[in-house]
Amino acid sequence: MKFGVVVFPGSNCDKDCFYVIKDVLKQPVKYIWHQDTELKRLDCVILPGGFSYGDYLRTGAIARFSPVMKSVAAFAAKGGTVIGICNGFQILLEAGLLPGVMLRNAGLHFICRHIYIKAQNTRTRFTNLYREGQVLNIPIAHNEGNYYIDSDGLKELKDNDQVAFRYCSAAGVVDGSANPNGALDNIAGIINKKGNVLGMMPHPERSSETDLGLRDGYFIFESIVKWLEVKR
Amino acid sequence: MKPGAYRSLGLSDQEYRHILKILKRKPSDTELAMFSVEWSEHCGYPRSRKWLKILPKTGKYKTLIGEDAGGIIVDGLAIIFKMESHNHPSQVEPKQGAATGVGGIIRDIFTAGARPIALLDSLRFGPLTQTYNKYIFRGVIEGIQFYGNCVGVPTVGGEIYFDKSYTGNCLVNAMCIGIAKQTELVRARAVGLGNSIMYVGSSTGRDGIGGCSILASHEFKEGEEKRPTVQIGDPFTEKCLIEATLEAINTGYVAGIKDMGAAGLTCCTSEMASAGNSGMDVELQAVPRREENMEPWELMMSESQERMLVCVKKGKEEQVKKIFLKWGLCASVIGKVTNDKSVTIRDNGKIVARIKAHSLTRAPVYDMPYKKPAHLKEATKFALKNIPEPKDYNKALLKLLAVPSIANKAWVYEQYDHMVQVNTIVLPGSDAAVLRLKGTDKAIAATTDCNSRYCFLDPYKGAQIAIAEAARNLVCSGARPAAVTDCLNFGNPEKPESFWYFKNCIEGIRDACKSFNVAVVSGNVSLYNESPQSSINPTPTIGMIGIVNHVDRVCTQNFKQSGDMVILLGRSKEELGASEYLAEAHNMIKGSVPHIDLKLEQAVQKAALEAIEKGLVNSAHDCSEGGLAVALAECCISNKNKIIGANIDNLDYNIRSDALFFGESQSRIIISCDKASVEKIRKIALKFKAPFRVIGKTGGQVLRILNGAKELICLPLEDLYEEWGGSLKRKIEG
Amino acid sequence: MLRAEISITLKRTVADPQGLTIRHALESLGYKGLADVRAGKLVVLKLNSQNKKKAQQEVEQMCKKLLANPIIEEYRFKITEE
Amino acid sequence: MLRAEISITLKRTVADPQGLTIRHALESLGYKGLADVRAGKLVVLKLNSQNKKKAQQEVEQMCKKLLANPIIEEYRFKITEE
Ligand SMILES: Nc1ncnc2c1ncn2[C@@H]1O[C@H](COP(=O)(O)OP(=O)(O)O)[C@@H](O)[C@H]1O
Ligand SMILES: [Mg+2]
Repeated sequence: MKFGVVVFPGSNCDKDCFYVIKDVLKQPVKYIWHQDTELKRLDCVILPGGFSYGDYLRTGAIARFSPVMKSVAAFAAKGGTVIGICNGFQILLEAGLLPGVMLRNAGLHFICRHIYIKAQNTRTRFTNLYREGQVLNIPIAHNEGNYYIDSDGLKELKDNDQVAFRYCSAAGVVDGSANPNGALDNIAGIINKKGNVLGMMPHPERSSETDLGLRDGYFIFESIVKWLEVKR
Repeated sequence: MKPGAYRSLGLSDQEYRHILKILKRKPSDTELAMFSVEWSEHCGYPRSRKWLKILPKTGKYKTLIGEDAGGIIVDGLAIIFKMESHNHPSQVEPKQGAATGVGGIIRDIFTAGARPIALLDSLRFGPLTQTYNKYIFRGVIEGIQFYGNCVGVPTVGGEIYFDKSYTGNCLVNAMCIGIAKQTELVRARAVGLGNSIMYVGSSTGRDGIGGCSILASHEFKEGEEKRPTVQIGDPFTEKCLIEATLEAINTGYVAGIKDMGAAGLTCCTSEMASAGNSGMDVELQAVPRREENMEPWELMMSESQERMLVCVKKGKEEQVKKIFLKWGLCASVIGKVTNDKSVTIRDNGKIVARIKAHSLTRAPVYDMPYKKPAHLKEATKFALKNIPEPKDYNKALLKLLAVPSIANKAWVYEQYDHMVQVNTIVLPGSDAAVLRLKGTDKAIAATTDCNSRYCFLDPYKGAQIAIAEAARNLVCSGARPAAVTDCLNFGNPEKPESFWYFKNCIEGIRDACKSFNVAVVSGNVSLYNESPQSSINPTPTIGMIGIVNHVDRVCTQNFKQSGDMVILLGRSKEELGASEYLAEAHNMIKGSVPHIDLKLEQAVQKAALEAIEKGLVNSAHDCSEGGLAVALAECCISNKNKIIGANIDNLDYNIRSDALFFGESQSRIIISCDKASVEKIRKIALKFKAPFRVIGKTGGQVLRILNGAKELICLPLEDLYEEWGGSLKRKIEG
Repeated sequence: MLRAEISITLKRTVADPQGLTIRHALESLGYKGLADVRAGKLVVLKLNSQNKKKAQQEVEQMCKKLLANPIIEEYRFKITEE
Repeated sequence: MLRAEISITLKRTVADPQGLTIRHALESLGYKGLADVRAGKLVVLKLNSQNKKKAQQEVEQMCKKLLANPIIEEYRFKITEE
């Protein structure tokens, strides 16, 4: 199966995602320049982390107008697999491919450290290799990860089981003290209704090799591969 | 410009006469401006150059000394690195000053064709008890994270000290490391008659005009009127500039390239022509600009950020231009390479400056007078017997752990993205950061070090200790010390006392580097660091990188498991002079600095390194500020997810307990290992004649330290962590 | 030439930690009697145009489309002759 | 109750990368005729006070001391009754 990693001006995790897919996951992968619109023959599109357009004005606000985003929307509408990591998540929100918005971290600081998240819904193409409720130790690195949505929106997310990951303690307790950025309901990652678009703040590509410590994030990529294989 | 303008540009009457002699005529405004920046200390090093020459340029690894940065070759891989200061701008506008400092040093690296893979920052501020110092501190951290995080280069290490000598003149020294295949490197030269000179990056405005000479070469007085404009950093544009530049270099069409840092176009045109032993003919109308009707001299002086000057092979202009435009950057051919050795600057064809490149870049060299400061006599007078021992060693240790210079720096480095590029295998918080080199089984370790209190009391020894400690930090991470960059921060060189410090520090660096057989491949000088109150402590910041031969032999400082044996390599002497403890508990900056014996240092380091490389060691940590007790505490608590106690019951040196626990004797490393490895390590220590002693055992929920039979310290790990871990946050946010 | 000054602020319903921090900073500087502090963004446009009416509509769209996020932000703007 | 609306913008002579980026974004969305775009900060204060004159001086101080850095920024403010 073929992966595509979108490169926006200011993306800075594009090479990391590319490297992990190619050298760790050992799957074919190519870069997609933000002005290209050709996504044919791709199985999964990754919107990487970074600071597209410097995060000037609002994170993701400008990138969502890049030509490639029209194609990504069409790709997603046809059921294509899309994953947005960190800034990629923020872009998906601004583009309306996922519900809600990102506010600045409650502490008003950029936060880079390992935190714990809980796999809430493991019946998705992104999480099928995790156990329900499994706790992952994985890094975050962001300034705007404070997820927000109005109460109706939140209810809908829950009713449709769209919350993929929530911040929790090492023991798996989901509470305020385990919430690094003030995200509503400790939400760290969500999927769309159809379940083919995932947005998450933590960085699975930074948690995919034993060299770097843990590889709890790796199985997100492998889940996608497995799901696609089964589908074939 | 009005007559005598040269003075306000920082040129002396003598220098002005010299310029008249060179040109055999009166300089134009533009020419005068160009001389003033090129001959400023910041660019031309007139006062320091004579002494920089004595630094060793060769060492155990093959070195590359470039125009901007320098580096070493490891298995055909070029590791390019350099440190640069942005002190004065940060004092004026902390956030943007620090941000543009980071931007500048990154450009120095990728302009050589190397991809930036890591940043470190060495910072010094006045005490956090003063609100204004707090404001500067917060601003500087804000600026570093703002720029570094966005530009996608991990900030993996650094150091932070607080001392009243930095009140009114903070130090912001940023270091960047990059890698490239040796074959991909480019020089900052204009070569090839008829090749094109292309301007790329952001457009030019009136940013920081004269900043280079005026800002960097004059003591900064609070509220001083001639305040220069500070530049605004644009990390987004820099990120695009990195990608575009490396892509352009990759085409093979780039004959030379240099970043427009201090003195922008002036520096680039003259230094590229001079380095290429060629000339340059430039038309200013072709320079992309942001503001209307800028004067030629303004264009030549502007320090607008995120710009580069490229020497493009004739006929390849369009291909190169396309790349920069694709990344949304300006690209414009502004001139050609000539062979008349002159820099010719035109405005609408009319010549506004024509100067021999060499006469700009070969600034006059001054032999500055130096004199040992009188105050040292008094300051080094110190008798331990007059110092009462602490009644409560527990209290003393807790207090020391909370000292901002010693306390945990997580509040700072967790605001930096230190993982992007997925190479960081040892994260901030250990003795040195370690980055893997993808595709090899080697890794790079990097650290910055300088105890400026030592340098204040004894510049020669202090500088040697800075080198020794940097090397020790690398060794504790499992790396072989490989090469050095330095950033020499001193006071006004026209004061013989501060120049004495400068000279002695450089000699200390030279001798220590020779004995470690490491080269100084790059560096930077920042003089005139004076606040209204005083000049700063002499601060020769050392940046050192080391090579780890096997990624899986990397070592960190925190204890790994209960039941390990704790070993001390090195000797503890009865030394309290110049220590953090003396300053903290007795409010004394006094005494002679710890003795440093480079032979002993190497013995200890070689022993530790061999033990680590043989896989015998579970943790290694060097003793520095705060001495043995603080180092032991850090071994227990520096991994907050896994704190492990220790029982240190075999320390009988017959010296005073305060000296034993808090004294800063050099050349000491604390190791923990499995019981089974103790004898093997003892043999290794013996082989290198490194003092070896098993001092205790890990485990339990307390840190317990005895001197002889006396239990003097016994503290729950939570209390240690509370003081050390929370201190900085409390002092900044509380 | 027209000048459009656009103020973008967080909706009342959305917490504004930045405003709060500024408030604390001001109070610690000794400024009492602050009932509320809100932080926001400012965008100032210069338009080569005389047609104020058309500008009104354009700026309105710019805000809707790009400058503000309607879920959390509200905007106001003022257009003046230069 | 008084309301102080403070606008902080970068000085003309200082580069404004954010404004420039916003400008390009607007242009690529098809908005022509932009002569200039500057980004800035907005701070809105509510003061429990009736004394407009005193407020004037206080807010002036706040800007000088905390809200703006005179080296790169300039500020304007407007105080109105609520
Ligand atoms: N203290 C020093 N030790 C060694 N090399 C130095 C020192 N100071 C400056 N250099 C070298 O002199 C050259 C010019 O330095 P600098 O002017 O700081 O670089 P840039 O031109 O990028 O500002 C560089 O190669 C730098 O490494
Ligand atoms: Mg430079």
